Amino acid sequence: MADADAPLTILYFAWLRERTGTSEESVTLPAGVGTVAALIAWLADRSPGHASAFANRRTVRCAVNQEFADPATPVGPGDEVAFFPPVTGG
Amino acid sequence: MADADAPLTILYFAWLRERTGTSEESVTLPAGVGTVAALIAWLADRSPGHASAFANRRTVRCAVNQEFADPATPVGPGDEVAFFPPVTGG
Amino acid sequence: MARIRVQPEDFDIGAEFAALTAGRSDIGGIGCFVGTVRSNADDRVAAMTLEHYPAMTERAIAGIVAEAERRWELLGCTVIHRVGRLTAGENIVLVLAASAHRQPALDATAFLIDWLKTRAPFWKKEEHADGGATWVAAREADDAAAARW
Amino acid sequence: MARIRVQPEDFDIGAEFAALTAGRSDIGGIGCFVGTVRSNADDRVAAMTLEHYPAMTERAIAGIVAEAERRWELLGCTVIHRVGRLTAGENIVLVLAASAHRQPALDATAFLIDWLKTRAPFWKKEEHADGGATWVAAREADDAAAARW
Repeated sequence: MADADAPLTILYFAWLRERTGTSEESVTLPAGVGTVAALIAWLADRSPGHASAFANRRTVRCAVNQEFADPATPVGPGDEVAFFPPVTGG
Repeated sequence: MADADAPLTILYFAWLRERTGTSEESVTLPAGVGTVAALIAWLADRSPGHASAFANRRTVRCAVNQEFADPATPVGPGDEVAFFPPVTGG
Repeated sequence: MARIRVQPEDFDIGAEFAALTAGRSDIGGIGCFVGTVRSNADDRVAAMTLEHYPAMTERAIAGIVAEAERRWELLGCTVIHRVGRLTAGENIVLVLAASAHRQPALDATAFLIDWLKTRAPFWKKEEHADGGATWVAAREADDAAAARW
Repeated sequence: MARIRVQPEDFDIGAEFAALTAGRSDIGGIGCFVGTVRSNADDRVAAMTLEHYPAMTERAIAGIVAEAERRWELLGCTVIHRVGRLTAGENIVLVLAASAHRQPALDATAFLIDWLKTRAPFWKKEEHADGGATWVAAREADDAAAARW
């Protein structure tokens, strides 16, 4: 178990990477941010690029610790949280 | 158009070949034999092997001039008529 | 433009894919099926002999391929069926269907093998480990699969 | 026992079939799908770049393969997905599924590619002949295809 002050690793892929201008960042969560939905709302305020990346949340998908997640999925210290558009492989 | 006395070529495959003891024979049709069904009835009398080959007609399939045929398909002089079991390729 | 072959020799799967797609960039997906001689545990099949009706076989396969081309927008199609004696584990049949998109490629592949099994003049005689040999009976499941289309 | 690879290099289709079937005689059919970079006429795609989420990709594919193995009796399975920049006509993805019979092999192949398209973390950015580049949008048809299963 990561300790309560451990940062989260945030990863961005595809156009979320391009809009935020970063592929990876480390953040320490403020109190009260405990779900994917709350994390998105908090991240969107970090920069205009972040705001643009998260502007249309219906087109944003998420994985927590390499498993697909949804807005209600809990997030906490030490987690790896990735944001990306709907996948288009194959 | 083949002339009226031209023989038919009869081909046998798989266990019809084994039971009739031949892979190919040439026959001249008697008057009144003008369909696959009539041809089968007539061929079945040629030998005990033929009788055995055509004993269960539900398991016999036919092609006339290399196209799948049914009991009502016309046959006539010069045709190539093949008898075989249901196909099992692929 | 379909490639159709009936032959005793084995086929080279990689070479057939390459021949189908060489120099093209309009293809988005290729579906493929390879059938092989299976030796199952309870009724060991050591080998089988595939008999066919040479004057009719390629024509029948061409008719099946034409039907697939009528139903789906295909950009190429290959059917190779072996004949003669084949031992357990050997390849029997290769089907390839190329299209701009995956769904027609996959559907046409399934259609081609279903119809080959029920509408092309091939017959299998299996040799068993005990020395016996039996003609394979047509399966109702194959007729049902072919009738879906 | 499934083979799963994510790699920039091309794959050798014939070699992958051979690796899947080597020394076996319990396989009766192998289904296969190969996806390629398509450059269609109206919107010419010169190349595309495939981005993925390295820490998650192989795990996600393994989960999809495990689901296929739960649904069908498979005797082997191969999924190879390329990443990086690929030009028109190049291979993107290979799926192979082997079974005792053709139907599970074909169904598992279709399932695997449908789910790979909608549940594995890959993203395509297309480069157009006019110099522009756009992220490919997910297709509702793909979601519908994946939801069939």
